[in-house]
Amino acid sequence: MKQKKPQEVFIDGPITADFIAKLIQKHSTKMNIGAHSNFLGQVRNDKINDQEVEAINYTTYREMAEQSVHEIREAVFSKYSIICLHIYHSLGLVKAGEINLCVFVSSKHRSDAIKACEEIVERLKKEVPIWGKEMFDGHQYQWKKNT
Amino acid sequence: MKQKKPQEVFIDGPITADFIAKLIQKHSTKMNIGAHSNFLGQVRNDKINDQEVEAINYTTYREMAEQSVHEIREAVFSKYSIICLHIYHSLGLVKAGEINLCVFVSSKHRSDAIKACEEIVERLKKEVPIWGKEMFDGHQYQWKKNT
Amino acid sequence: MKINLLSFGQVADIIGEANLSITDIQNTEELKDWLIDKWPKLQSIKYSIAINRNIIQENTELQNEDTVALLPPFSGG
Amino acid sequence: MKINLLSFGQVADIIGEANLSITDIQNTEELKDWLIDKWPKLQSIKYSIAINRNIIQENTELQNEDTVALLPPFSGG
Repeated sequence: MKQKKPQEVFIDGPITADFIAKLIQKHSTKMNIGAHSNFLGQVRNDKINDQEVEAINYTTYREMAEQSVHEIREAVFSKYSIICLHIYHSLGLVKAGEINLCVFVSSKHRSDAIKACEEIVERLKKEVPIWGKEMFDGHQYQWKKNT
Repeated sequence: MKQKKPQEVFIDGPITADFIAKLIQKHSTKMNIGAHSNFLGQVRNDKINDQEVEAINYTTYREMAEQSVHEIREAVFSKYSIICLHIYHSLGLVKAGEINLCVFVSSKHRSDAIKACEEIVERLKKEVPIWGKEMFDGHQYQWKKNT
Repeated sequence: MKINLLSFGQVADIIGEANLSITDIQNTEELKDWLIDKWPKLQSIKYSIAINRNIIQENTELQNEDTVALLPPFSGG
Repeated sequence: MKINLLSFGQVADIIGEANLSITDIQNTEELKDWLIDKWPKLQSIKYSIAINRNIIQENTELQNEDTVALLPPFSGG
């Protein structure tokens, strides 16, 4: 049941707990799945020079990002024995405490889902053209740097 | 915000998507969290000698299991820089397609949550006295073997 | 001397009782012999022994009121 | 010859337009010089160049109707 057709990656605003619950629920019909590995990115209220990050505003180069996510999907499906794979990232404003990234990988045995999920998160941060603008109180901001 | 007080580990029956959604939602107030790594175990409808597993019935030696989970929690909190850690396992009947294990680890940076979550799942399977009885059609069963 | 004997999983299936009270057993080797004598099927079953929730690796003397648990291989998770 | 120039993140902040149409630029080295000439602040900014969604590593000739994107370091995830 490899889902190689293009999947919607971007979500307007935060990814809600309810959205993730529906994602989990959908997989209950796939009874060959034994393990789900799920990574969630949450916006932190980091303090930078005494100013607190209140939200991150995400933008993307959508055509290139979708192509890049597609390449990561294909690579991970050939490398690991996984059954399902979902990647979601927010666009626009996501407040501190809210979720901006959800990678959800399902497999028969746990090690495939765990390794694939970790690899996707690493590649996504490096290869997918998304930019986060850290919004402080008022109108100030700075462009986020991934470490 | 290390939660070292004893936490309820066992849940009667399957762990629902709604339960996991509430767990995610609760963490939105902890704005120093940047990453959640979440592992879910789902019951597979494996075929064994032409018979299909319809459900697994889990039992435990509760006092020892709770002590063992507590030791794993302590060890993981000292080894990794994590903020929150939740471990839930089902007791009783969990049908194929339903979830019987949820490990949910939160940290500032992703690598701590990811490594800690994987380590907990491995240790839990080896060290915590829980037994799964694979239930086939009718009254037949066999005791599950972890591989 | 009284020992509380707990059994789980496949071992409990064979013994037929999850909870037994036994007397006059001095150590875990003696206990194993007694078990196989009473339930010969246990000979083919792999299990560990925990005394008061701690798994023991070698023959151990038992104390009055000890809780001894017979633990087949774990299969949770 | 017409090139569609897209810019993102900090680069778009400096250029002030996310989408420009430019002419008479033959290759990416020439483009970089033209950009710094027009927006000197770009000199201190690290960015990659993608032609039609593929990041290039060295000087590359441009074709009519190419889409060239200026990409500061990614910070998604």
